[in-house]
Amino acid sequence: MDDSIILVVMTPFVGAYLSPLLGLWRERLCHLVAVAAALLSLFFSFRLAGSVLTSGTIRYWVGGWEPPWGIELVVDPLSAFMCLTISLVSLLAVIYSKNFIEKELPGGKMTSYYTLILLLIGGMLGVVVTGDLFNLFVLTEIFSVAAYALVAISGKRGSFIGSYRYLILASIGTSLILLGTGYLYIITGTLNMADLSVRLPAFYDSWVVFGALAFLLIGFGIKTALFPLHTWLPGAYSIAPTPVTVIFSAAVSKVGGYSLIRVLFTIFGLEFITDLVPVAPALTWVAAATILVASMFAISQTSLMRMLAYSSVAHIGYVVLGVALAVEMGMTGGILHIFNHALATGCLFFCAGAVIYKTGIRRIDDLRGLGGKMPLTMAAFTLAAVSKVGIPPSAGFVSKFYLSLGALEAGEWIFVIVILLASLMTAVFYLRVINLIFFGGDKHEGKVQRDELPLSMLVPIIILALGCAVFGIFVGIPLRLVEPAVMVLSGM
Amino acid sequence: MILEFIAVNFPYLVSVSLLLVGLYAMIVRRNLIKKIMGLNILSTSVFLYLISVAYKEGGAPPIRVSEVEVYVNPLPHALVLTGIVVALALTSFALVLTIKIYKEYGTLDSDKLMDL
Amino acid sequence: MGIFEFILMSFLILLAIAVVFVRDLLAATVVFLVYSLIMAIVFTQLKAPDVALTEAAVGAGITTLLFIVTIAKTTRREEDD
Amino acid sequence: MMTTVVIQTIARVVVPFLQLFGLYIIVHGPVSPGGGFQGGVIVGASMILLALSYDLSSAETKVSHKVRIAMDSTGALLFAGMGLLCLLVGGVFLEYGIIPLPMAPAEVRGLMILLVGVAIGIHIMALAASLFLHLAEEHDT
Amino acid sequence: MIRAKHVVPLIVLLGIGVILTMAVIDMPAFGDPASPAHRHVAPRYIAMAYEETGVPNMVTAVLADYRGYDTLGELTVIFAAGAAVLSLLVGRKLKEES
Amino acid sequence: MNEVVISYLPVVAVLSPILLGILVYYVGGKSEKARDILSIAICVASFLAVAAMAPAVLGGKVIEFVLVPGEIAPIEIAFRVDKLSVSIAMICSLDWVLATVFSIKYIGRQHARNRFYTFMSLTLGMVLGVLFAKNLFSLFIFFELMLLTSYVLVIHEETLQAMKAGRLYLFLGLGAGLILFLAIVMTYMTAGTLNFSQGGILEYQGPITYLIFIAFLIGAATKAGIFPVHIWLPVAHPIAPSPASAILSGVLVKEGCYLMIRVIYDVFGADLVATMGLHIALAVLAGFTMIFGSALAIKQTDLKVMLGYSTVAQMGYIFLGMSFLTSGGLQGAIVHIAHHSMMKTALFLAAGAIIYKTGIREIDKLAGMAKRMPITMRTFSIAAASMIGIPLLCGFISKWTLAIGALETGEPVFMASILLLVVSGIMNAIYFVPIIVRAYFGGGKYEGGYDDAPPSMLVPLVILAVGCIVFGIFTNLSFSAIIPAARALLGP
Repeated sequence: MDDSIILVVMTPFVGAYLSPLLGLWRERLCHLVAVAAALLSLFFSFRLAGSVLTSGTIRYWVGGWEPPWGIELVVDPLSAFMCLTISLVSLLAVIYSKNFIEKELPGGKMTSYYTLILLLIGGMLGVVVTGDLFNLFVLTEIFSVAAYALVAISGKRGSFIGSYRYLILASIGTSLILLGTGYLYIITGTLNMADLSVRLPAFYDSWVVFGALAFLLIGFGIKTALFPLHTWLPGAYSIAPTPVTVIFSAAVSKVGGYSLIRVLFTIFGLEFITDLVPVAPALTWVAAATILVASMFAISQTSLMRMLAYSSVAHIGYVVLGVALAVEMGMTGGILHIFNHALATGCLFFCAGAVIYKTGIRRIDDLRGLGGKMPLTMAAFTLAAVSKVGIPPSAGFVSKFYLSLGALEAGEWIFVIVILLASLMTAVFYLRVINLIFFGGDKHEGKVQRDELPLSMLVPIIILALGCAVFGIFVGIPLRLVEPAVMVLSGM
Repeated sequence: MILEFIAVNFPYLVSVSLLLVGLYAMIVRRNLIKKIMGLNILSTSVFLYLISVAYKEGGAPPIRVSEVEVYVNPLPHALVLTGIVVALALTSFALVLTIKIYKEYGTLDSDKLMDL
Repeated sequence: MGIFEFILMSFLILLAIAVVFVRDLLAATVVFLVYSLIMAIVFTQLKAPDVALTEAAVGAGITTLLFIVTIAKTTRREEDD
Repeated sequence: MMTTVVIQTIARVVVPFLQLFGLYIIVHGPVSPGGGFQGGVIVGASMILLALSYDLSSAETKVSHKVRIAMDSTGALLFAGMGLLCLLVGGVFLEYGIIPLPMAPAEVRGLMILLVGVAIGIHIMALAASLFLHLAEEHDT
Repeated sequence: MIRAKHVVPLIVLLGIGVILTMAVIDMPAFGDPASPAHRHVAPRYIAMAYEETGVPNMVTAVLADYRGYDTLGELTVIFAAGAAVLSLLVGRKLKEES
Repeated sequence: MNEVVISYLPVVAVLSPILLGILVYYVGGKSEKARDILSIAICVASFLAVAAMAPAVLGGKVIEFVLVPGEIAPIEIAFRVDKLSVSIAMICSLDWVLATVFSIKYIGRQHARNRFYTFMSLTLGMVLGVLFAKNLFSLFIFFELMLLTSYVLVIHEETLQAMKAGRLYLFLGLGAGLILFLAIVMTYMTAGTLNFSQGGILEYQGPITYLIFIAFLIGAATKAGIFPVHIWLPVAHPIAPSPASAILSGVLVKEGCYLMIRVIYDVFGADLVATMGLHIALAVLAGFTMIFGSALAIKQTDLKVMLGYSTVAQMGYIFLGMSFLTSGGLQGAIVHIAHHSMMKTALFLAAGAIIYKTGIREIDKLAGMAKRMPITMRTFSIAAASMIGIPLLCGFISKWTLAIGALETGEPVFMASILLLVVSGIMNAIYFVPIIVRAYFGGGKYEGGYDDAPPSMLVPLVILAVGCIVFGIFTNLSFSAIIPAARALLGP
């Protein structure tokens, strides 16, 4: 069996266990450990992706116990795709943290910060590779606890409340997930996803299955921040340290979406969610509402971070919309958007963080004329914003293209209109910011020196920005994993 | 008929009621500590449900004794043990947050905090 | 399922409601302690000694202690309208 | 807090027994109800009792912050290390049976389960105490 | 007592309550030895745990061996909670120590 | 069937302005002179690359090149150069060379010079990209990018007015882009391909076909400034610096026309358009635009705004020519694209020269200008006369061809449009003649002596004016390329 599958999870965890020990000795070592762990995770993710592409779905029996008695880890193309996205974004975020955290976090918290961020990464990777429902719950809890703490870690005004709200809402969610798991267990007697999907059809008419589906949907819907369960998100995103926000928007909410996909497609199956209980069609409407409402909120924001947070909510809507359309093109678009949106939103949040790091500016109006002061950062911001708006040939455009095709393929005209409308709305708020940045005159004449960021912050920004452009043109690269993922999900 | 159903499935129904009480506390109650108590009630209700699932008429506790053949299902017990630890983790962190919030704002009323 | 379990479980619901509605937080914590202990007994009755032990140690022990400390640090009164 | 002599004396007497009981539960996890987690909590509770009956700093000095962090990490590393050891000797993660000891695989597994309990115990006893002490300390800021 | 803003949560609660009750009606009866939960996975633990792991306490066997990965996760959750609590409180403390 | 040749030339023509354009920014930071030379060199290089393709293409070959292969059907960036592309591209890139030469002095006084040249270069790349696109997907990508890069040209002055104009330009452009996107997505869903193909790729499938056409029409018409979505044009064109206005009016609006030609002949096919009766709607729209644009132009007092409205009117000519669906009409449209491009560039550059020297924008103040700037005014007069349609000038030729095309249709509705051509010509005269008269005979106000624009401005002007005459007399020069191009589009 391929050990990468467990190592990809255990590397961040072991790094996290080591961090407090090293932190007692030299705090700075924690950063190195975190970078090393994230790098190794990325390496193992690549190995996983390679072996998935050559030999198909990989299964790994932890402890040597065959499923359903032991815990089975499963990596199919979708998992490998998520692994790559998560570990890439995490690596960049950890690198970015070096200078940012030294400046922005009060002293003595570095150890905890890196410990938590490694737990966050490990938890997400664990969720993505697991093939066991209860294990999914446990790992969701790991990264959730780390996430709550990372929201509060800065100790700034509002951070505790943001964290508390997130915790309470998400705890309701995870409790319901556990309950749903219990429901599935009582009628099937198993916790293994593959086994569940085999045994469930016999109980399709039972309220127990319906209840389980409802609770799992609510639970993961909260994690994914679907409207109207998104209320925790803007507060949490705008207050967390920037690298964490990047991981949140690019990975955490996507892991929620991933869990949703797993539950809907792998456990319940395409037929159940589209025909027997029309969950998927309902979800498309929820997603459309998420897209429009969040875009509307984004327009009215005055804080850059909050605007980006709402925009992030809207784009999660795209992902869910695409997948819930349950047609090939739509699912391709949705899953591809997980990656493309991770690139764009990661870059945007990184840039916003860089602005805070350099100038302390958080309000959009104060950005006026920063283009001349931080040209590289702002160019990257523009590139990423273009990708988010979906102007070709950026990565965002490709996913938008597939989503629209998917909506047409499913015969749902209305969603094409939603996508177009949302694009226009996104354009409204991003182009306003870009206009201010580059053509808004200079508000900081003399106050802010023209200088760029430290390399540890600039490099992640530029990598992501280039990614937005490159993957808009060379779409084939991510699609190599996305296409088989769609095949596996739709059972072809 | 209904009475019989209630009598047979009493633990499940208790767990349902506890769950609703817990949810009520989490959503409607405004005191932050009460919300956390609600979280605890909510999670114990799920644990009660899982333990009830594990129960088998005439089963013995799942510790092997040579003359006993029928044991209750050990798997949910293991799950619940994990769940309890998770709940403890959440509770402790939420309580620290509560203290911090009280230090910052001087109140534990979620409505007043919302206005701030 | 004997009558003893029925009574215990009904009591459980009452205690939970009491936890939610008692205004004095310290009192609510004490009620919560009793709730946890009874939950532990119920677990024992449902043939889950491991879980019962844990619930007693965690629910009635550590969690209650943490609640008490928190209330000591903050306020005992649940503000009402 | 309650720093009366009576309580201190009682605590002084009770704490060792509590700790012994906790250790007993950890070690007997495989054969009787209980295990690393429950035992760990009890040992942790004994430390809390100590803290409550004296004052916080004495508990601090007995088991200092650094030691608790070290115990915390060590417990987790021990568990993860056992899993990774199985990888090293050519098995699957947490496949205890493959570890080459001069025993039957089932016995190796039993031994490892015991060790896992001990690892969890170490971890939890430090953590339970930490959680409480950190919360309780908050007042002097 | 019940105010306008409580209406939505109460309706949500009611909805969840209905789903829960309906689900309980559809469930195998409490304590029924023939329920799938007792027939599918668990029998192996009950029958084989002692032979396979040498541990009489099946819960411990499941916890530490069959589902050991979950337990590692559980350990990590509480570890995360420790780190989380530490992250909020320790700043001042380390300064004092040094 | 045309012989297909694989060649790097289109890539050179398209990518060299884009890549080197970024270099321009860098070079500009070091030396202004080097930057000027480099930007001219880029345009010349592109022109040469286009010219190098011309013999082969006009000799009956088709040049193709796939830049980014689309493993998954529609997402392919590929070039295909046929007679239509190459003939329009020739004139466009030539215009670009001249406008760039002109701008050396003109922009030399303004701020953000590096940015101007960079975006001039980039825009050239995008324009050629549109012209050489093999399929709708690539075309759309370059189309949107062209919008973004030209936006920066429009707002170059960064005044409040310019920013407002830019916003209008951008959002109308983006909105049109989204509708175009919708059209493309629908086309793909119904046709299964996005590649241009003589005779069209669509078949009549009920109302959706109409919808697709309307969506394409809105997208193209917005770009081309056809009534009623012309509103941005008279606002945005005059506000840009004159060389930029020249290429906006001379080249960029033609991309909309080009798109419409492609849509009518290569996506729908002339037959389908005719059977659906869409050409009549198109003709009505075009006729209205002609009259409407001219009428508004008469009212203007600002020279550049007047020229902007004149552009609106002339776009009507081109759309009218397309709508005939005959060889003559198509020839008229294409030849008018080329000729109008020359004339309007000359007019805007002349206006630019006047503004550069005197700062005068109002028509009333032009009195006696012929004395002060004789060469500039002479070129202006030639171009204006050509616009009016005086024989022996190129404007006359295109109108003549259009009239022939109208006669070819044999339908009274279209023949009536000859009347429109005449009326519009008279209206052109009404607004151009007074300027010329005033400039030559309205002396007395200006007492200074000869004070014409510098040579680097005059040379492009003279070349364009000579072009107007040469193409007016030696009609074979243009028609040798355009007649085969029209034949290729119409098919056997």
